[in-house]
Amino acid sequence: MTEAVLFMLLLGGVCGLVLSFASKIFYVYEDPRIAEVEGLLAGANCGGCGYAGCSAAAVAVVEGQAPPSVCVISGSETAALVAAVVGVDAGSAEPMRSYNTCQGGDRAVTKYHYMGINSCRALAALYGGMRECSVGCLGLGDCVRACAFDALKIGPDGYPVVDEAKCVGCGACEKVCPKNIMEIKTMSDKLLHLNQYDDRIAPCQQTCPAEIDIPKYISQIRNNDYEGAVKTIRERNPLLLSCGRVCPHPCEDLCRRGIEDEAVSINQLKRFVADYEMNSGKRIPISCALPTGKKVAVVGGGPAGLSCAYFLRRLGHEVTIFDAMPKLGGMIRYGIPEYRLPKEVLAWEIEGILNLGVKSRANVKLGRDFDMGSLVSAGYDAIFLGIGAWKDYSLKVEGEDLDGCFTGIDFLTRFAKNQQGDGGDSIKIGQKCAVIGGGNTAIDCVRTLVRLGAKEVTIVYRRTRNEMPANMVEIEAAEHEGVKFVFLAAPVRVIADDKGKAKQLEYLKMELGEPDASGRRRPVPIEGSETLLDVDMLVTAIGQGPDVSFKEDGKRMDDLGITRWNTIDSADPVALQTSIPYVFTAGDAATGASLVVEAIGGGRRAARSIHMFLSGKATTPPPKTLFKNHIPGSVFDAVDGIKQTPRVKMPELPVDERIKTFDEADLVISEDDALEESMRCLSCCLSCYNKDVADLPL
Amino acid sequence: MGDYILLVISCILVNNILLAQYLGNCPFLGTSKKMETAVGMAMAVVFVLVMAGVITWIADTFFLKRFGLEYLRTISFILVIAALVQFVEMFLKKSIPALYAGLGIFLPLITTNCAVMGVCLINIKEEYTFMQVIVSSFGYAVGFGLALILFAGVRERILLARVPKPLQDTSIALVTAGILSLTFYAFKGMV
Amino acid sequence: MAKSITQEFVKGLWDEIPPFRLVLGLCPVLAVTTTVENGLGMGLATTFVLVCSNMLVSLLRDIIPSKVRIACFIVIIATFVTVVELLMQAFTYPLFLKLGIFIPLIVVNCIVLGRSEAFAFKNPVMPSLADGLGIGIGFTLSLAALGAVREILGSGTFFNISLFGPSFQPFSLMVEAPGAFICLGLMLCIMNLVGNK
Amino acid sequence: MREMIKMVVIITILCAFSGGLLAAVRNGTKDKIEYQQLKFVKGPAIREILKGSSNDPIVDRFKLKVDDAEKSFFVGIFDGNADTVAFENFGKGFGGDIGVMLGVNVKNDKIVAVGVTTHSETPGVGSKAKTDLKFAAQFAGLLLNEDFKVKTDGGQVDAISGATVSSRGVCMAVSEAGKIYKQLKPRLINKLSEFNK
Repeated sequence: MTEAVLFMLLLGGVCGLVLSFASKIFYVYEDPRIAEVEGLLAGANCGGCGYAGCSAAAVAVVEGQAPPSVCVISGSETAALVAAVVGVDAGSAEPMRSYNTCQGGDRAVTKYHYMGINSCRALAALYGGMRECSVGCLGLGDCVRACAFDALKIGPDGYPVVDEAKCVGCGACEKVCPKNIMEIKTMSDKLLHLNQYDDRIAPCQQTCPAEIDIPKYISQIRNNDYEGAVKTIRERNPLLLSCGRVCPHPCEDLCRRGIEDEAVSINQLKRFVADYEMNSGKRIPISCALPTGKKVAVVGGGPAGLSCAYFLRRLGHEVTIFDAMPKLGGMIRYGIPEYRLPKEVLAWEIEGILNLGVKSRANVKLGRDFDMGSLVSAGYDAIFLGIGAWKDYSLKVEGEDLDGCFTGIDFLTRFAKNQQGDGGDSIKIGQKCAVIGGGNTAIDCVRTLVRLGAKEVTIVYRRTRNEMPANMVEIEAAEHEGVKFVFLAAPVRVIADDKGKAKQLEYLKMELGEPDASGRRRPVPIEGSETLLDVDMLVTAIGQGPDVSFKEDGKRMDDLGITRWNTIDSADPVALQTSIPYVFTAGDAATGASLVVEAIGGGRRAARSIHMFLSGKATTPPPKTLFKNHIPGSVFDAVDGIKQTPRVKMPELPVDERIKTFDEADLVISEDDALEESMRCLSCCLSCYNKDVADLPL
Repeated sequence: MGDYILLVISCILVNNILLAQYLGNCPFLGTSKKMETAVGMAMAVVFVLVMAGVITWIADTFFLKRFGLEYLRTISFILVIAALVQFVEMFLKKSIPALYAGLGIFLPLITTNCAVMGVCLINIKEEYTFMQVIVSSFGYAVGFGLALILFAGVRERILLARVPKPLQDTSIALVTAGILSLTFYAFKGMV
Repeated sequence: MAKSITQEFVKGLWDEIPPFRLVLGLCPVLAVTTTVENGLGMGLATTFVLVCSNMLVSLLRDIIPSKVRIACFIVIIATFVTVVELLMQAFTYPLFLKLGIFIPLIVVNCIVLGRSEAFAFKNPVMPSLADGLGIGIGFTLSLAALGAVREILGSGTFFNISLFGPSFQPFSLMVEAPGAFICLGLMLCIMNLVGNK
Repeated sequence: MREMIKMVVIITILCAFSGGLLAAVRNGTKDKIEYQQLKFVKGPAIREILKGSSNDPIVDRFKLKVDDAEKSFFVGIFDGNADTVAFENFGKGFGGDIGVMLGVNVKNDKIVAVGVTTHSETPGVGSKAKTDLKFAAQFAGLLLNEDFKVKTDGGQVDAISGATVSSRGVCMAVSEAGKIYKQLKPRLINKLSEFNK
């Protein structure tokens, strides 16, 4: 008796002591919620839930991979308690859904007539596929048969279509598909996905800086599913109204249709569905992941900041946007004139993002009203710097600060503020105006000046029209609106009149020499070719860079790396993490002045990195990330079997009408045109990989 | 030496812990849905089983038998195993995080795995010597891993098959386990 | 809303009947169900442990710190398992011999630990008792049913009474390990067929 | 820290209680278990050896000290006379110890019967020592004070074909038993007389 009691006393004591000390000695930090959830789970470690033990299940629940009701032993009460810990509704952890990544393809032809079992698996095993495309959907519907919930059917194009309402994300289809085309993902997984080298993506999607699934939304438009198309675009781009208006659509440059006739008018189609949503009078609901409890400060409410905030919010984080200007929008509000992007449209779009629960604070400037330290002490777990590029480069010539001389961004911003009634001095417009520069800012300046009633507007550019970096449509529009162009002219000084006002611009004539590093032929001045141009207003728009004055001493940003181009340094252009681990950047602030769509893509990539950072994972992109590269096998020089049809013409206001007002100049295409244009898409992706090019994905 | 080889073969194949002795079936069904999980679990079992076999043998030989407290075997074994597993878990988490990432999550699952407790009891019942305990624990654990990994492989294939609805999931898994067990049945009488 | 004590009891008999609904505690289910008698014996032993440990855990639930509750549960359960072990040795020795190491292994049966944790630790004594009894009886019934099928097919007997006469060729696979798995799998299938209507 | 101490203390106390409870149960069931074990493990062999006795040899048993170890002796009462005892002894076999149960008549020192109780011999060969009744029957009627050997070693016992080592083990066990018997005989007679009252 005594022996037994003593023995057990000793055993219990030793076990207890050893474990107590071990728990102190081997203490490792982990999310306290894991322990809490684990405490609520049954602790039987039976493995019935499919996870290896209760602690593994707890980790999965906290990471949002398993629902709070994961435990098969505990009842619904436990699920409710677990849900309370994780901060979600019971049973509503972010659901998995099945997605078909293959859009089929019109030109995929049947290669074999297999007479045996009519199943994808058999064919994949025997022939490596039935279609000419070696990676794409075979369309025999193993996945449809595998689905226990009737959520899959073979669509009209011969590939499976998922009914999201019925799909429970069980993963049966993913497992049976021999081609890895079906995938089971949460919404967050989809938002976080970066284009991969072995993805099935068409050249347009490979080119788009925002990685929008273009063939998918075009096929949705073709099937009259405009709402679906909007959702598809929103997976990558929250600013579709703006982008549909101002994007120079690099995607169209590599459209395969363009090899044979004309590229599909991708951006017009995007604008069509975007306007369709706005004009329908109701917003298509946008789903967000469960709250994570993390707070992120987004500094800068431009396209990069808005995009980053939107994706972070959808990933479940709490976001506040800080902006130095009176209203959100950044460069697309203050840099892009009303006639290209009406403020009303922009406001509707931004409202949609703020409606998701994104908070915003206007009129606060980084480095003036707050700094990194104040954000950290306010409890923000990560900071995004999307401060844009607002500082005009100066011409560095004599007299450029004379009365009547302006810089591009400054001019556009002051005018836009004025126009919106946000204060600021009005600008006295001259009669003979000259704008120096060849980029979009210069064109925006001249077209604005035309609308403001300037008699004579001239662009002075030191190379030729072919080298102008502005969008071709914009250049053409400016020409139509009567803007004069002086090419091969390098300003050397501005001459003042006796009142100290700009009177004449003196420039040197140039000729093109050898190509420089950018591939453009270098302009070389011609000696003694000084010419004078009469002006009473001069705008220099020769480029802009980020304003990094916030980094002055005492603003607690000593550790933030800045490149020699004055952009914020991020070691990896995909990860976008700065030298301060919790600070991320994107948009013009990181790349220098660039496209809106580039900033939107950057915003999403930064949001992905921030999400990874906040989840304690590495921010480095997956090894096969396809950033600004193309899959070699997807680039063709000829495409067979195309009946030549021209692309749809964009409707626009007549020139004499539009130069009098700031009304939107470019108009939306009609529904019929949109449908017709969507038919021109070749739906190329997998179906059209060039088998002769080695190094194909898969 | 020959005895030990015989013992190992007997433990892995003839008396396979999962398929012939019916021990550890909950994790057998629970962690065999995916190959990676199965491999992780198998490794963790080998790791823990050998340690548990040794430590319970020591406890039994030097304490329980000496003081005539054999009837406390069940309670002391489970306590020792539970404490050991928890200790190993904490130790790995701190000292060898890489190993913990692979095995750690499986460790708590093992506390209540009857295979571990069962093998410890078998070791005592068969009155094995210290060396035999090590060999048999290792053998049983390898047998567990072998069966688990084989089964996971089969289950991954079954997912591709069209199984009648009422038979799906656990039901078909059990029938499959039965057929797998039938193949191990062929080893009977080998040793 | 807390369920009535009767409901707690009844749920173990069908809604949550182990091991069919909760696929847990499979080892004893497979191992000892070669005959009805063994199945019943094992089931009753488990029921005893379930009821006792559920009650004690429920009584002590305010004293046990939640960080070490699993260890405490294990001690409590192991104690009752040892009690059962000793009692069986004293009164039903042949059954004890047949069930072998599966009696001590009740300790690691996830049903027992699972009920302590999921139910008894959060509920008063009476519902815990009802829960333990319900689940225990459900478990016993399952074991007995499986035992009956395997005994009838595998040895042609029922409670050791010969059913088919000497000409019967027993389907001896059923009393071996492979038969155990297949039989349980098929019974689960039947349960699914009946239950999903 | 305080929390930690509390946890350790609670576990320790719980363990101690459990130890106490188990020890109590153990004490209560100890004799019963011993009886059951003897009845079901040794019982069949003892009853076989003392076939025809009018008592229950497992109830009528006593213990004597032999070289620091206790040995149980089972009494067989034939025709009202308690003149036969059965006890177990071990010899070395091929795969480990061979247990031999033998009955001896204290009046004429003759072996009544021999039975093999436990062994771990090769199935089908050495295991015949237990199953082959003819082998054990050779011992019946011989005087226990003899030195038993198999014929190949110049003795009087026919070895089981192919299992000389096992046969030797049995002989050794019986010979050893003879020595013990010789040593204890006076005390045995003493004890037996108690049963004759």
